[in-house]
Amino acid sequence: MTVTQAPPAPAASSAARRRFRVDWRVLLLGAIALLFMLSIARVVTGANDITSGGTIGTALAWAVPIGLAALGGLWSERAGVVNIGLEGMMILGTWFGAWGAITFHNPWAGVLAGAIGGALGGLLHAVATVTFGVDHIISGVAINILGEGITPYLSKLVFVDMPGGGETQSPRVVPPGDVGVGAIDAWLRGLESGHTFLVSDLAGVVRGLTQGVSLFTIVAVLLVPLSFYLLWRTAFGLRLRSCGERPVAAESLGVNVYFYKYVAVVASGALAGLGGAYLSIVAAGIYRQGQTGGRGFIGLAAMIFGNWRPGGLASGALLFGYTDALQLRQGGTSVHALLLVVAMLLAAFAVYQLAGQHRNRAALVTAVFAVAVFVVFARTSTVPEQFTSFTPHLTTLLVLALASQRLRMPAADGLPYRKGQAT
Amino acid sequence: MISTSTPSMPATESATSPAVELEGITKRFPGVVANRDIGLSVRRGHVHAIVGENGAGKSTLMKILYGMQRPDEGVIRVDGRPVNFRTPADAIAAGIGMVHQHFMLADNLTVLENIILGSEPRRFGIGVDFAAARRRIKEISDAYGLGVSPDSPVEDLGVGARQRVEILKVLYRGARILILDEPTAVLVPQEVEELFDNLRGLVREGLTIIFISHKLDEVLSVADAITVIRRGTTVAEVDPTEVTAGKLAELMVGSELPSPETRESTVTDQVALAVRGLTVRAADGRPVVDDVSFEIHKGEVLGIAGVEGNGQAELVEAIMGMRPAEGVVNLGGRDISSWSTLRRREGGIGYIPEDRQRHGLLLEAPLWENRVLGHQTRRPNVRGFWIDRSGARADTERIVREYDVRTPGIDVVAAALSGGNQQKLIVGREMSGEPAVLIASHPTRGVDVGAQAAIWDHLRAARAAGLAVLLISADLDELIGLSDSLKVILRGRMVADVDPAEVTPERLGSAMTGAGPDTPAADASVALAEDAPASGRPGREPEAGEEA
Amino acid sequence: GSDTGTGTDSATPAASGGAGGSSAPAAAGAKVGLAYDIGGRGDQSFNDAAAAGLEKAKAELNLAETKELEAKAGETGGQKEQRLRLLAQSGYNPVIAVGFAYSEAIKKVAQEFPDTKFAIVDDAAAGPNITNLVFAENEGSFLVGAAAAMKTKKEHIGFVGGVAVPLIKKFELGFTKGAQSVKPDIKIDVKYLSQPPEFTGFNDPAKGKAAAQGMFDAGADIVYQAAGGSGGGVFEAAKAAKALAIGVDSDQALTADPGVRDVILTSMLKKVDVAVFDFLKSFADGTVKAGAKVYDLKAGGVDFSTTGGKVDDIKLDLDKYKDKIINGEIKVPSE
Amino acid sequence: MSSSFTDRLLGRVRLSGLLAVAAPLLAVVFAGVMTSIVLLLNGSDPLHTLLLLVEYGAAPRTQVLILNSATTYYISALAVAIGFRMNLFNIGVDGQYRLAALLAAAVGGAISLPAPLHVGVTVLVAVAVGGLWASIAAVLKAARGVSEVISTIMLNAVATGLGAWLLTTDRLAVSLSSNNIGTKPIPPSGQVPGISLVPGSPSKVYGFLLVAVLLGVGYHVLLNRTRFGFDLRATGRSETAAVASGVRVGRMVVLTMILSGAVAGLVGMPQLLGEAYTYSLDFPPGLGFIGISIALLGRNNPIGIALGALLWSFLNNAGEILGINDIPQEIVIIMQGAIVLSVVIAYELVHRYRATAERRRVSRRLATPVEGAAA
Ligand SMILES: Nc1ncnc2c1ncn2[C@@H]1O[C@H](COP(=O)(O)OP(=O)(O)OP(=O)(O)O)[C@@H](O)[C@H]1O
Ligand SMILES: Nc1ncnc2c1ncn2[C@@H]1O[C@H](COP(=O)(O)OP(=O)(O)OP(=O)(O)O)[C@@H](O)[C@H]1O
Ligand SMILES: [Mg+2]
Ligand SMILES: [Mg+2]
Repeated sequence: MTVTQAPPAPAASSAARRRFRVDWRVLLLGAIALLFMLSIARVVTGANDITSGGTIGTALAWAVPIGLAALGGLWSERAGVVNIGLEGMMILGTWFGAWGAITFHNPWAGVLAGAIGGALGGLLHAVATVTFGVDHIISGVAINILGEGITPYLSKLVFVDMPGGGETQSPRVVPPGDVGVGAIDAWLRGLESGHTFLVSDLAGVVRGLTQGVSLFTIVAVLLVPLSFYLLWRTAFGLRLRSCGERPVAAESLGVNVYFYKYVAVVASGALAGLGGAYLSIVAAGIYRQGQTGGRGFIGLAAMIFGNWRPGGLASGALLFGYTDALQLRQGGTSVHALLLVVAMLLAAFAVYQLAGQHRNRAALVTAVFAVAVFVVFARTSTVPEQFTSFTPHLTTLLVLALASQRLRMPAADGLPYRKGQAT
Repeated sequence: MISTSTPSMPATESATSPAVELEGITKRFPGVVANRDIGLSVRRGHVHAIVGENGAGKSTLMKILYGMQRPDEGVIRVDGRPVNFRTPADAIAAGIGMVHQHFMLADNLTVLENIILGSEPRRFGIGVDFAAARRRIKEISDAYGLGVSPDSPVEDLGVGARQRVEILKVLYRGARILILDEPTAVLVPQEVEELFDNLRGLVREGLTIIFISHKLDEVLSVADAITVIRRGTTVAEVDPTEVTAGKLAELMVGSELPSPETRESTVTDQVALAVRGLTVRAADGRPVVDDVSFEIHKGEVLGIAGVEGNGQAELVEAIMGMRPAEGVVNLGGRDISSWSTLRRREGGIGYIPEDRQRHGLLLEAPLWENRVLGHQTRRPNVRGFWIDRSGARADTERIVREYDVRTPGIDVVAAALSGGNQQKLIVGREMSGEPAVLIASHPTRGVDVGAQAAIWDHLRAARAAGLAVLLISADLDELIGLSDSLKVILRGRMVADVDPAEVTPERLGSAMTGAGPDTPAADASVALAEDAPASGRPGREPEAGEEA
Repeated sequence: GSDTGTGTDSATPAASGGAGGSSAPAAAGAKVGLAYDIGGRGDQSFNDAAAAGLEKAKAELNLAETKELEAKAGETGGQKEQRLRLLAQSGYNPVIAVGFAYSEAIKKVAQEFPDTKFAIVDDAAAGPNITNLVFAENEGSFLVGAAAAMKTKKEHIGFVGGVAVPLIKKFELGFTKGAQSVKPDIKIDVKYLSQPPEFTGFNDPAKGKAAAQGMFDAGADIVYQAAGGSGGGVFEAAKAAKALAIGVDSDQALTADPGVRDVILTSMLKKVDVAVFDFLKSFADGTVKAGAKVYDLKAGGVDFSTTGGKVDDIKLDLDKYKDKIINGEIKVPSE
Repeated sequence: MSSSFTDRLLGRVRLSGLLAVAAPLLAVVFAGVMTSIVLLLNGSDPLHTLLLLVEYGAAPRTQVLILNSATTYYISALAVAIGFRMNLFNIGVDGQYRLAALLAAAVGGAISLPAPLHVGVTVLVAVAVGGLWASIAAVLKAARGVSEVISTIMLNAVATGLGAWLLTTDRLAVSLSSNNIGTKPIPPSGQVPGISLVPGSPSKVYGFLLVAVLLGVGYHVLLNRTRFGFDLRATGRSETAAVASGVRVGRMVVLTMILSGAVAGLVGMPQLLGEAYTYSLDFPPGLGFIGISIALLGRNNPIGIALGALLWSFLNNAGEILGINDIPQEIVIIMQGAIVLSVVIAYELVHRYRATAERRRVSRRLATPVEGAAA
């Protein structure tokens, strides 16, 4: 009998060995290494903005709408429904968010309205995909079109008659308040302006994360662990995820698959709607037609980037937010400094491939790229504006190409499901 | 009738009252009447077997009892009380549990998650109490000797372990009435024996078991009562002590059971396929197929026996060029190791894949396009760059005729055919173009007796004409009956050669689990309980292998 | 070629259906058709300025009827032509096209309808019945650039453009020249919010805010925006940084959100409304002239605003520059 | 009882002829109801609106425009559909055609060759650039496992930046009017003459319409009649089965993506060679996204896509008349969304019905022989 029990234990440990686990120590180490490289690049180039408090604050703010859309994608796809309609739901969120805040004279009413607006889009998606079994992509595309068509129509009905409003925009919206640890602001600014190696960078990061953070941002950030808790630690979440993995198994245990799919897709719409509401209420303080600018699609990409996990998608959104903040604030200079960071990262990766994985050829290729990037960095002093404009996109692409991770989507994601089809 | 006895009561005189009664159940599907006025009465504390041919309506009846399907007509009584199940949740609440014919497990979730799904122990109202769940699973697992570790992902488990997880799922919900739909289909005899031990234990505790199987000897050995279903209706209630397997088969299909016996040897001395030192590695570098060598001659059927997941699938895929491998594969004297799958197929290898729906068919494509699949570079399907529609269609017609594929036409999509007919189409396709070698993985799995006999006939005829066949099957009778020689695969290695003329399924089963005379350890019980070979990643623990 | 035949016999639903104006006053005033580029009314900038001119004309010139159409995303030149044609054949006269994108379209359609008067804002398309309403944005921007240079305390200013198209680059160039003529070594940050054909840069106040914030954080204290609907974000950023911003097109110290008006140093006025009104007035008077009508500093078509009093102290200096430009002493390059 | 009644009803009636009409009919009704509600909310008369659209859409000039836009849409949708047939989602058609049109325009404006050759070279450049740009996503997917959904979204943005960088007067652009820049206009030898197809209209239909038709035929033949097409469709239907049948999936991914990109390269050509002759700042963007909708609407079928493109184009072009009648033009977009949704829902319902009917037919046909064999 003792022999009987023996095998499963090593089996489990070998399974653990196979899956590279990212725990907080690895994350912390990575963060420190990254800050170190950024600091070097900053000192070498004098591009002080790459770790300034302002950049980090903007990065966080820019990550929020993308992250919320990505969370929306997570909810939906974890329940097995592909949601390419995030953009449309986000558009609804921008309009309804502004409308709610203006109509009820309360930004939080706007937040709620934005969520509801997005949720309506989600509901439509759920009806089409879950009840009618329509191809998820088609339904998503249709919702994007509808979002784009309905909001200007609504503006003509509602905003035109308001002072300051028009056919393409709402009147101004009063945003919810900001919070910040006021006491340390001056001290951090002092540290930052010293431009000391590593110290100023750390001060910049801390200041960016502690000063003038919108309450809505805090809510949005909290939604990430909350989603994780709900989806991975509760009975509700287990059932919801089982619908995205093997709906027939869920059905055979009495789980109402349709119900969970509906809840997930509506929640997905609500989250995307929140992302839209953030744009109109906090980021811009106004609704403008077309202000989402494709962020719903970027959110979808961030979710895939993050391997259908809350932590992963949050880092995807932050990466995008950070690089976008860089290029918007001090475009040419900052992105030029970023080239040095990329060169360093590639070099480090080459060393890892060589020493850690013994993949000589891959290491060589990576090293060649590292040198190439470095040469470009050394021979230029700034990056043309047309190129900085796609820094976030290229970075995302680069990280994905390097990481080459075996991303794994929920097993039944995108597959039509009909009750009683179990065999 | 007194049926107020609490379920937890051990088997006493109340064991004689029916735990489940089905009366006049009728269920119609579009075009098919799956169940027609079926009656069934299962006594408490009994193992009640249900037998019947493919499509007889057994699974449908059980799904009705489990609340997954709603009957069009009829009454269900549990413990004497009429019930009306809307969803499986209702049935679960009434103490019914079901292990389905096909695994109902989510691969990406852990064992624990799969088990508690739908009846999660809670903490603070919404959070799952994982500690409690783990404890409970451990308790049950220990009590019935199921040996399941809660935190491993299901994808890492072998079929045997998966089956135990399925049973745990049911026990976890405190079911007093267990429905087991073909639980033994994928198990080797020893695993079956172990399962039956478990079942007997459960019955002693007062549980009631409804058991479906196509393996009549099993049924006879374990059941307390047997119901035979034919074309949707009950045709007989028999006492296992008073009936033979042959009689039972006759009741089921109205005719005698076919046998896979091969008559005279047709083996020649020309080597058709030679494999030398073939090694396939998993992503982490461990060998899944380990230094395998063999030869198949023209006119020979080489059978490979082994518990599922010991490298058979990888071996086949390596021979087909679908996954990278070290070693040499020779086809008719030519080294084809570096050839692509397509070239190997063109070179004369036919392939009946294990999973016909995933690897063998385009379910949403018409039959004639499925005829082209895998032969898309050869006549009569193509002419140069172009698909030859009329040629392909004509040849599809031929296959449908010769292989008795029951279909209204060749423009019907493959999904509309029943499993057996899909399989006949694949066999017909792979036999066309006069292949020199046929790789046949589970050629008759899930196929009913008639179709099974037909497929066996085709294999025998082709063998007589000089075809070399590599046969992989979990059906030991088929393996023994068709093979000219037999090899046993364990953890990716060929561990034994067996003479099919002499071996019995039981002895073969022992060899397959590493407990046979050809492996060092001979203690059957140790080898049986040992889990590793049945896992999805054989060869993962070579040390354990040596130890066993 | 004359295509009026097609126009009159086939699709003239609006003219025959009589959706809007009654026939009696139609005889009195003109039926004015206006075609916008993408964005249309409500862009708080250029299109709205054109609309304002139309509104004014409506009130003062007793117009019979006005019709405004706008472009859709992803349309071709042919579709723009058809829009102008539809207006012309529905009896609208004059027809005004707002934006350089109508350049090719208006040339063709004006030929087809020789009896209709056309005008195009921001482009010099030629034709016997086309009036070009073009502006010297560079001259106006020169003045606000000079103002920024005079007012900056950190010798560091910025420019936020909506989309990197030649028109907006004209604003940038004038601004830079103006600032440099006051302080040759002044530091000027430049950012465009999007690259063509991506026009979201005109509609993303959040981007405007982030870009301006970056400039203020880097040490700039005055930022000039020519970013359409994104400009509001620049004002927001200025407010948060306790810095200043310069408005564009209209006097934004009057039109921007009340909360941010106090950060607006001045605005570069581009009087599209005046141009549109003038054109309509000349039409009413029967004095329409084809060809370019240049709205430069001299013509009063561009200017800087003084609302808010923040440039009162340097107004004299600015006026001197203005005079120099008008009398040709200073030439402001446009590209 | 009721189920057996419907069973019998559905089992007996042969609906195949009727079914073909049922889906579009259902869709039209559903989309009509949706837009009617929106119109009524706005106080417009739905029927009147429809009449306006049809009347204006029937005018010869509008018909030319409809055909011209539809030509462009059609090519775009074909490019998307090629990917879809293999389960590849090429969101990057937009970036591919913009970059292709820009470079083709630059080359076409720079060279001077005899007419057919000039056009040929220009088109070839477009095809090559489109394919090349798509190949980045293809290689990333095949070699590094990067989802083409992400990579094509990102590459669209990169194409925008790259295009903007190229289209400056320092590089490929010249000044066209006071505020517009574009590539040097293509001389007449590089232009594709129009066809006077619609009687009563002086404007001509793009000569590229013929190319679009040929592309449609080519698409059909390639996918349905060739080995390559078979492999492509097989991979799309079941990758696992395709692998087992000897298809090299990585290679197919690269080839299909490049093919899709090459066709995408043509999207800008009708407009470039038939009307604009220059790639300027107002060259229409966003056609790739329209292509996605139309490919989905047309269910990847060449005829279906043609109908979808015409419908889409009709709505976009005839929609102009709404503005002049004071009906919000957004109605058109709402209609398009509603149509996509309702068409697919209708198809889904009919498909489900048909699938059940097929299964039923199979089992009924088989019931007799099985009975016989068992007896
Ligand atoms: N969901 C369904 N829709 C339509 N027909 C069905 C459905 N499920 C089962 N059937 C049909 O009902 C009949 C009975 O099927 P069932 O699965 O109960 O057979 P079975 O006795 O379990 O067969 P097997 O031994 O192959 O498992 C078959 O003809 C089958 O095709
Ligand atoms: N879920 C389902 N929905 C509709 N029809 C079904 C379904 N499942 C099975 N069928 C139909 O029932 C018939 C039998 O299917 P099934 O796979 O159960 O065959 P079977 O009875 O097991 O046959 P075989 O003996 O060949 O294994 C087929 O014609 C199939 O189309
Ligand atoms: Mg079956
Ligand atoms: Mg069954």
